[in-house]
Amino acid sequence: MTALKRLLADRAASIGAALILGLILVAIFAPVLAPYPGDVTAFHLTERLQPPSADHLFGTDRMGSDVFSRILFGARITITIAVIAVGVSVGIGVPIGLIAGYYGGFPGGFLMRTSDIFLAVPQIVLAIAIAQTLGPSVENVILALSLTYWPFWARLVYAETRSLKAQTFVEAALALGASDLRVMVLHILPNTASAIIVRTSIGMGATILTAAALGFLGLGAPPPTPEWGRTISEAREFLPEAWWYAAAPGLAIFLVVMGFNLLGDGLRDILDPKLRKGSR
Amino acid sequence: KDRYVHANNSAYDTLDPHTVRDVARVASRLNFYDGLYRWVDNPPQLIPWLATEHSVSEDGLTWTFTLRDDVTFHDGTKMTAEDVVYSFERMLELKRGAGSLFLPMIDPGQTVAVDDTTVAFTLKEPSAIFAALVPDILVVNSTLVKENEVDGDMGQAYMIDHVAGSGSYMLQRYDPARGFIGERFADHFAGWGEKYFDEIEFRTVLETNTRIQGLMRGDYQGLDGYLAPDQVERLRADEDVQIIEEESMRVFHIAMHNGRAPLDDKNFRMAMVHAFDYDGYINEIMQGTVARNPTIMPGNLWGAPDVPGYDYDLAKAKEYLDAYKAEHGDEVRTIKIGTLAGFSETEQAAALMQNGLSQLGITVEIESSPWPVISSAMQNPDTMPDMVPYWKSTYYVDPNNWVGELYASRYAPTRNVSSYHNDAVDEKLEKALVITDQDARAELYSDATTQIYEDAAGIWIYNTKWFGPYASSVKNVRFCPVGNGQDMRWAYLEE
Amino acid sequence: MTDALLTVEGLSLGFRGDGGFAHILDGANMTMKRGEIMGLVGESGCGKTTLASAILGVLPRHALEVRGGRIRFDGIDMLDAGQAAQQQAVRGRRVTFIPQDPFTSLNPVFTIGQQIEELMKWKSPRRPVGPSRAPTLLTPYPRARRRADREKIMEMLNLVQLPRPEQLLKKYPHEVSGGQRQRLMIAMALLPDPDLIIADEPTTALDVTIQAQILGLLRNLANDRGVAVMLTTHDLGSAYEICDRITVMYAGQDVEAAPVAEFFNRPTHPYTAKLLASLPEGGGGMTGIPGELPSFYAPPPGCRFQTRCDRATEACRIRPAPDLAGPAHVVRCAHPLFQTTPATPLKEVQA
Amino acid sequence: MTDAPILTVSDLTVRFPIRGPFARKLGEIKALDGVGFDLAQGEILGLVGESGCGKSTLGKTLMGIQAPTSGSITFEGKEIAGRTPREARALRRRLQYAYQDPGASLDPRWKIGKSLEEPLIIHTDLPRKERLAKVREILTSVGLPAGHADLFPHEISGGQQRRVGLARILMLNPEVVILDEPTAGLDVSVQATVLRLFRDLRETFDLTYIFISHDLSVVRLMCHRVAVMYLGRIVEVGPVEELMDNPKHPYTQSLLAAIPKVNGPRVTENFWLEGEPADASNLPPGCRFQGRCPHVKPICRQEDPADRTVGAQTVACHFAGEVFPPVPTPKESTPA
Amino acid sequence: MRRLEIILSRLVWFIPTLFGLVFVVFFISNVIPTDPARIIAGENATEAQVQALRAEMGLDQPLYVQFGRYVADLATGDLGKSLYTQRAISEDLLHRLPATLELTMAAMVVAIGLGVPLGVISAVKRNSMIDQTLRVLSVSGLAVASFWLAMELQMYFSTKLGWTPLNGRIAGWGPEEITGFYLLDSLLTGDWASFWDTLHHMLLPAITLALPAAATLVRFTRAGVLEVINSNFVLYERAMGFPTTLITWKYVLRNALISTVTQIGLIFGSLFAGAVVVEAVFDWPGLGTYAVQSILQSDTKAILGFSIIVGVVFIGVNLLVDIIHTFIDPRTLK
Ligand SMILES: Nc1ncnc2c1ncn2[C@@H]1O[C@H](COP(=O)(O)OP(=O)(O)OP(=O)(O)O)[C@@H](O)[C@H]1O
Ligand SMILES: Nc1ncnc2c1ncn2[C@@H]1O[C@H](COP(=O)(O)OP(=O)(O)OP(=O)(O)O)[C@@H](O)[C@H]1O
Ligand SMILES: [Mg+2]
Ligand SMILES: [Mg+2]
Repeated sequence: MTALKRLLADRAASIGAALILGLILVAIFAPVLAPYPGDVTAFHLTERLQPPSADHLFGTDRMGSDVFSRILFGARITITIAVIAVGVSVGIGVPIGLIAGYYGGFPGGFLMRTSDIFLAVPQIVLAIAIAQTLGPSVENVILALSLTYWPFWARLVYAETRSLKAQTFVEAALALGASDLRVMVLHILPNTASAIIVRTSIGMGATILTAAALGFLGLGAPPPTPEWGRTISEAREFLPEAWWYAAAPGLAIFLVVMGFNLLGDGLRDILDPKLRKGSR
Repeated sequence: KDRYVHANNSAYDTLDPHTVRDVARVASRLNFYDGLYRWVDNPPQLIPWLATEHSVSEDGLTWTFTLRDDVTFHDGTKMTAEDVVYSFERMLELKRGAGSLFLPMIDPGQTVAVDDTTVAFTLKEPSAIFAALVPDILVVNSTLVKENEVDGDMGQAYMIDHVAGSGSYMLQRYDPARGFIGERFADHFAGWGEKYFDEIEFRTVLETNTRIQGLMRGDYQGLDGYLAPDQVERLRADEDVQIIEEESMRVFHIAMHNGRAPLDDKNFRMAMVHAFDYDGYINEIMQGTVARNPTIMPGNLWGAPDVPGYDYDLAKAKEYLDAYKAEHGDEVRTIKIGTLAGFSETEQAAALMQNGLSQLGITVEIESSPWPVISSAMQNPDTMPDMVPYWKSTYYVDPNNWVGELYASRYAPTRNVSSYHNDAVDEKLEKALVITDQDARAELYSDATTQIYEDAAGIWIYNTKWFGPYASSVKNVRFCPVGNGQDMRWAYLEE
Repeated sequence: MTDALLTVEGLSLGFRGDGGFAHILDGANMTMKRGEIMGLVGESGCGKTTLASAILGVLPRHALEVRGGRIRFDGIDMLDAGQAAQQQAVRGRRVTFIPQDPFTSLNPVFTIGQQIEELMKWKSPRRPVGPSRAPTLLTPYPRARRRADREKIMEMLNLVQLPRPEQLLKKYPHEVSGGQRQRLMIAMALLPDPDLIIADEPTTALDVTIQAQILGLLRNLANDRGVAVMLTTHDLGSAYEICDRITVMYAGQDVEAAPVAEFFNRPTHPYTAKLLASLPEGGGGMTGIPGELPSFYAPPPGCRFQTRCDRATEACRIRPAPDLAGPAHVVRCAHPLFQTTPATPLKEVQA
Repeated sequence: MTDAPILTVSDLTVRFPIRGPFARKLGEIKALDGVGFDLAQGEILGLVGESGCGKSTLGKTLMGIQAPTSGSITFEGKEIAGRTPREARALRRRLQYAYQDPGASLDPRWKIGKSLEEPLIIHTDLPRKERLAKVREILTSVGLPAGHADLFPHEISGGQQRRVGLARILMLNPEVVILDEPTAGLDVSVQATVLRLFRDLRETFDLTYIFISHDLSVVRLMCHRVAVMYLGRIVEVGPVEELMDNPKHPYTQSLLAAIPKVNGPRVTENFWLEGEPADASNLPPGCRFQGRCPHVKPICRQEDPADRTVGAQTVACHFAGEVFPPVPTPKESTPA
Repeated sequence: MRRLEIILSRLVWFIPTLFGLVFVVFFISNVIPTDPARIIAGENATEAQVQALRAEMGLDQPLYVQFGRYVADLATGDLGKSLYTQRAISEDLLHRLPATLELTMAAMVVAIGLGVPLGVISAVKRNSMIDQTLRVLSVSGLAVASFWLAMELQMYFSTKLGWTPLNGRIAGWGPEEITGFYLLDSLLTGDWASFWDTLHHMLLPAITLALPAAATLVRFTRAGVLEVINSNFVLYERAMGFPTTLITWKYVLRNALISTVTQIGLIFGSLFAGAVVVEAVFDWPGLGTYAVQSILQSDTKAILGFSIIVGVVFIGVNLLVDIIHTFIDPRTLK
C-alpha cells in the first residue's frame, strides 16, 4: 500500500508503470483496440505500403496490412516472451544463486563458474543454435533467452546472499535453531526480493530488446507473426520510402523498454532502504 | 583508369574456383578463370572458349576437346592439356562445388591429355548434359598450384586467396571480409575490345538497402540483380541508374511433399495449386516484375510445354478439397511451410498460401530457417516440410536442371525433394538424359513436364526477371543467366 | 566579548524532508576563546554534530534550511553566502576538523601520504594567499614548498607519536590501525596551524587505553600550541578529562555552559543534573532520565526539556533567557536548581 | 548461588585461519587461546577487554554459533561439544546469546512480533494463538508496549531494539544468557534503564549472565566477578570489588587507569600505556602484553605466564602481585 | 607479491571456464540439424559422395571423440576450417578481430568519455534540471533497440543528409596494414586521409554502439558517486576545505569508478556481442558480419569459433577488470 503510494509519488516510476500498464492493456484488448484485427493474417495486396493516414494510423506494410493493428497484436508476443523468459530465468537463477551463495565453498564456486560460462556464451549465438535446432519460433526465442539470462539473477542473488549470510540477523536465526532451508527461504530470500524485483523489471526491458534483435536477424517468430523486431527487419527493404514501417515498431519497443526501465529505477529508489535513507 | 565497383550481397570468402559453385561467388570464377566453353547472352549460348571444338565418340562416352594453343596464364605460363586434366582431377578430388556434378558422370583418372592441345574425357555412361557442364571446367595453372601444394591438399590452402588462372582479370588485392580487386589482363587470349574497365572491384555489402543507396550515391557502379520490386522502383526513379531488364531462368515455386499425406493425394494437391493467389503475388507483391511460369520449366527454355497456369480459384480448390475429404474424411492436419530466413519473397509466398488455405479451413504453420538448415531438411523425406517456396536457378542451361533434377526419381531425395515418383515421367526423363538430339529431347521434356503439371506435383509461380542495376554510364553489360551479368570483360564506361 | 574566536548566536536550522521540517537546532549559542578546550556534550541525537557541521559548512545543502542566527569566526560570517571565498579559505586552514570515525574518514583508495600532501598543497600555512589562476585539477605544487611541507609533515607525525612515519605515508588507510588513523587525523588537523580544531567525538570508535592516549595528546597540543578545541562528546568522563569549559546541549538547544569544575560540581540546569546522576560511577547508575528526546518534527515550544523535566511549568513554554549562575556559568532555565522548586510543576498541570 | 557450576569452560581455543588466493593458509588469528572459567548458577560474570580481544568470539563459541578449535564446554555437567546438532540445539535452548548489535540481529523485513514468534515456531508446536499471547507477555516483561509487535526494527530506538533482542532470547526460557556489550552506544540515561531491566529480568526469570563489556564502570555496577581478556586470553579474573580496587595484572591496571572519571584524577596527565595491542595473527613468544607493559622483564619475552592465584584473583602474569601502577601525580586542577 | 598471486588465482579459473565455454558451445552447435558434409558437398552431391566426405571429415565418429579432437586442436590454436571456404577459422577471425575491436573500443571511448562525466555531473547536481534530463536521456538510451537506431541514423545522416558514409570501414582499401587497426595503422604510416576517413566511417556505428553503453555508465557512475558523496571521507574532505572540483573529480570519482569499472568490463562484453547487429547494419567487416554470415550459412565451426572468441574476450576483459581493481582499489589486496 505504502509502496504503491511511493510509486505514484515518483514521477518517473509512475510513467514507467503507466507505460507497462498500457502495454498489458493493449495486449489484452488488442482485438478490441485494433482497427483491423484481422490484419494479423489477412492481406490486402492492393494496399501495400500506404503512408500513415486516417485509415491507417501507422500506414500499411508489405502485405497491405494495417501496421498499427499489427503493432497492437505484437504487444502480446512481446509481453509473452518477456514474461516467460524472465520468469524462467528468475526460476533458474534465483535458487542457484541462493544455494551457491548460502553454502559457498566449492559447490558455490562451481555453480557460479557455470553461470559465468553461460554469461560468456554470446546470447545471439545460443539463440541461433536453439532456433536452428528446434526451428525459429516464439517458444525457442523464450528458451534461448531463458538459458542465457538466468546467470544475471544467479549472480545478483549470489552476491546478495553472500552479504546477507554474513549479517547478524541470519546468524541469529541460525543460533535460534532455524534450519538452513528456513533461513534461506524466510530470511534471505525476502531480503533479496527488492533487488530481484528491480533487476527483473530492467531485465524485462533487456529481454524485449534481445528478442527484438533476434527477430531482426530472422531468428524469432516466423512470418506473418506481428513481432516487432521482425517487423523492423521486414521494413528494411522498404526504407527510406516506407519510413513508418520501421519507425512504428521501433517506437513501440522504445516505449515499452523505457517503461520497464523507468519502473525498475523507481522501484530501486522505493525498495532500496539504503537509498531511502540517502534521500531523507 | 576506368574502374567498376560491384556491390554483392554475399561474401567473397574464397577464390578457389573448384570448391564453391554458387551464383553469389560467380564473379571471381568468371573474371579470373576461363572454362573450356563459355555461356554468353540471353537466351544462353555456348561459345568456344579455351577449347575451340569437341567431338563425341560413337558410344557417346568419350568426349574429345581441342584446345587453343595461344592461352597464357596470368604469370605467363602457357596453358596445355595437362592443366585441363589437372584442373578436372582436382575438382573430382575435392568433391565440392562443380566436382559433385561431375562425380556421378566420370570417375577420377578417366581424363587424359592426348597431346598439348587435346584432352579427352571418358564418361561412365552417355550424357546429354555433359556439354552444358563444360563451361564449369575452369582451368587452373597446374604448375603454379602444384608448387603451392601443402600435404597433398591440391593447393587448397593456396587457392583460397590466390588466383592461378588465365581469366580476363588478374587479382590485385583480396580481403575475404571485403572483396577483391582485379586488374585487366592485357594478354588475355580472347583479346579486348576498344573499351573496357581497367580495374574491377567486387565488394561484399550485405545490406540490400546500403547497396541500393551506394549505387544511387555513385559509390558503386553495379549490384547483383534480383532486387525486390519496390527497390527496383526506387532505382528506376534515379537518373544516374539504369536497370537492365532480362528474362532469366530462375523459377520460383513451392515444392510440395508428394510422399506424405495428405499431399500424396492428387485431389488435395489440386486444391493446393488453386489456393495460391498467383496474380496477387505477381502483380502486387512483385509489382509485375516477374512473369507467370505455369510449370517448373522456365518458359523461355526449349522444351517448356505450352500449358495455362493454374489459377487462383478458391471455389475450385474447395471442390477438390471436398473430393479429397469424401475419400479421406474431414480431418485435415496442419500443413507446415518452411521458408528461407532472410528471403522475404519466400516468407510472403508462405503467408499468402496460409491466407488462401485458411479460407479453406486448413491451418498452416510457417517455419523460417536459414537456407542450409532448410536445405538439409529438404533432402530427407522425413524432415522435408510439407511445402517449401524457393527458387530453382540456372546451374546449367538444360531442361534437366529443372524438371529432371526436381522430379526424376534418380535425383530423389537430394534434389528431387518432393518425393515425386511417376514411372512414365521417369522413363522420359531418363531417355532424355542419354540421347543427344535436341528436338527429341525437347519433346520428351515437354511431355514429362506436362504430366507433372497434370499431377499438380508442385505450385509453380513465376520465372524471375533479372533487373541488373547499373550506373547509367556502364555500357555493354552482356547478361547471361549463368553468370548473372558479372562477366565484366565486355562492359565499359561511357559518360 | 572581544577575545571570542568563535561565536554561535541563536542558530536555528533544520532539514526539510519527507516528514516535514525537522527543526534540529533551535536558538543554539556558544562562544569559544582562543586556546581553550570547550566540550560540547549532550546525549546522542541532540544536535552536536549538526552544530559542528554548521560551523564547518558541510551540512547537506539540498535539505538544509537556516531559520536564523549567526556563526562568526574571527569576524567572518560563516553562514553568509556572500563570504563563500573567505569561508573556503578559513576551512581546513584556520578551522580544522577531527572526525568521529577514523575508520571511514580517510579516502580508502589513496595512500595516506597522498592525502596529507593534498591537504598541504591547499592548506599549508606556507601557501601564498590569493586565488590561483590554474584550473583546480592542474594547480601545480611547487617543488620547494612541497619539500618544506614534507618536513613539517614528518615533524608532526613524530609529534603525534606515530612510529615510522616514512612507511606510514606509503600505506593505505586500511593498512593502519584505528588509533594510528585517529592520530593521523589529529596531525592533519594540526598541520595547517589552525586557530580552532573541531573534534567531533574523536575517540568514541577507539578503545579506552587508546582514548586516553588521544585525549592526552589533544590536551597537550592545546596547551602547547594555543589552539582552541571544540570537543563534541557524549562521554562526560572524557569531557571532564580535558575540557576547560563545557556547553551542554539538549535537543538542539544549549542549556548550560560552565567552566569544567563548576559544571560537574554545581550543575544548575535540571537536565545537567540528571545527566550527571545517570553516570554509573555517580552511584545512581540505574536511574536514567525517564522519557525520550522530543521529536524534531514537532518539538515543544520554549525549553525542549520540559517534556521530561519534573520542574517544568508554564514558564518553560518560552525559551528562558541566559542567566548567570556563577562566573562564566550560563544557564538557560526558568527554574534552575539553585532556585527553589516551582509552585506548580507542568507535569501536574498537564495531568 | 549453588556450588556446582552451571557452566564450565576449559582450555577453549578458537583459531581463524587467514586464507589467501588458492585457499592458501597465510596464518591464523588466535581469537581465543586456552580460555577457562566456571560460571555458578545465578552469577553475573563480567568479561572485559579491548576491542578484538575475543570477547564476542567467546560468547559465540559458548552459544555454539562458532565451533571451537579445541577445549571443552560443560553445561550442567554435560559436555556440549561432540553432540548431534539436535541434542546440541536442545541444550542450547537454555544457553542464549544476546547480540552486540541487537538491531542487526533482527530481520529488517520482519515485524518485531514475527521475529519474536520465530523461536517458538522452531522449537515448540504451540498453536498460533498461544504463541501470540506469549509474545505479548514477553514484550510487557521487557517493558515494551504490546503494540510494538507490529513495528519494524528500524522503527524503534536502539534501547528498544535491545529490549526486543532480549525478549527474543527469553522466549526460549534460557538459563544462561550471554549479553554482548549490551550498553555499547547507548546514552548514559538510556543505559541506566537498560541495566535496570537486566537486573529485573534476572530476578524474574532466574537467569545467569555472562556480561561482556568494555565499560568497566558498568561492569562494576552489575557483576559479581570479572574476567579481563587480552588478545584471546583471560589475563585476570576475580571478584569485582577486589579486581577493580586492587588489580594485579599490569593490563588490568592500565585499563582501569585509562578511564576518565568525573571528579576522578586526570588520567591523561600521566597515562603510561603506549602503543596498541599486538597483531592477533602474529603474537610474539612469551607474554602477549610484553609490547605495552611498563614492567617488562626478559622472562616476559620468553615464557607465556601460567595462571596463578594471587589474593582473590587468578592472574596470568609472571609478576602478579609484585607490580603496581605508577602513582599519578595529582594535577593542580581548577579548584572545586 | 599479493597482486601477482591474485592475478594468478584468477588466471587459474580462466582455463576451466574456457573449457566449460567450449563444451557448452560445442555441444550446442552440434545439435544444429545441418549436415556439414552435405553443405560442403554442395546441392548437387549424391548421398554416396556425402557419406565419403563425412568419413573424411571424421563426422561419423561419436560426438565425444569429435569434441576431444576439437579441444586438442584448440589447444594448438586451431579452430578448424570453415565448411564453405576451407579457410582456417582462426585466420578468418584474427583477420576480422581488429575491425571489431577498433569499433568496440571507439564505442567504449565514446561511452566512457560521455557516460562517466555526465554521471558525475548528474550525481553532483542531484535533482536539478540537468540531472532530470540526463536521467531521462539515459533511460531512453537503454531503451533504444540498437539495430533500429542504427537504421534510423543511417537513414537520416547518410541517406537524407549525406553527412556520413553509408557503410564500411573506409572508402578505399584502407591504410597499409600493420596491426589491422586502421586508426593506428594510418597514424603509424602518417596516412592522415585514411585516418579521418576511418573516423568518419566509424562515427555512426560507434555512436550506435556507444549509446546504450554510455547510458549504462551514466547510471552506474551516478549511483556510485551518490554512494560515495555522502560518505565520511568526503565529508571530511569538504570540512577541511578541499576545493570542490578536486573532491568531485579526483576523490569521489576514483571511488565511484571501482564499481563502474566492473560495469565497463561487462559493457565491453556486451558491446562485443552487440556488434553483431550493428555491424550487420553498417556492413562493418568485423566479427559480427562474419558471425551473421556464418549463421546464414550454418557454418557451425565458424559459429563455434566466433562464440569462443567472444567468450574469451568477455572472460578476458573481466579478468582484466579484476586486475585493474587491484590497482584502483587497494583494499582488494588486503
Ligand atoms: N540531513 C538530515 N535530515 C534530517 N534530520 C537530520 C539530518 N541530519 C541529522 N538529522 C537529525 O538531527 C538530529 C541531530 O543529529 P546530530 O548528528 O547532530 O546529533 P549528535 O548530537 O551528533 O548525535 P550523536 O551523539 O549520535 O553523534 C538527529 O535526530 C538526526 O536524526
Ligand atoms: N569469523 C571470523 N573470521 C576471522 N576472524 C574473526 C572472525 N570473527 C572474529 N574474528 C577475529 O577474532 C578476533 C576477536 O574478535 P571478537 O569479535 O571476539 O572481539 P571482541 O572482543 O568481541 O571485540 P569488540 O569489542 O570489537 O566486539 C578479532 O581479531 C577478529 O578480527
Ligand atoms: Mg554526532
Ligand atoms: Mg564483540
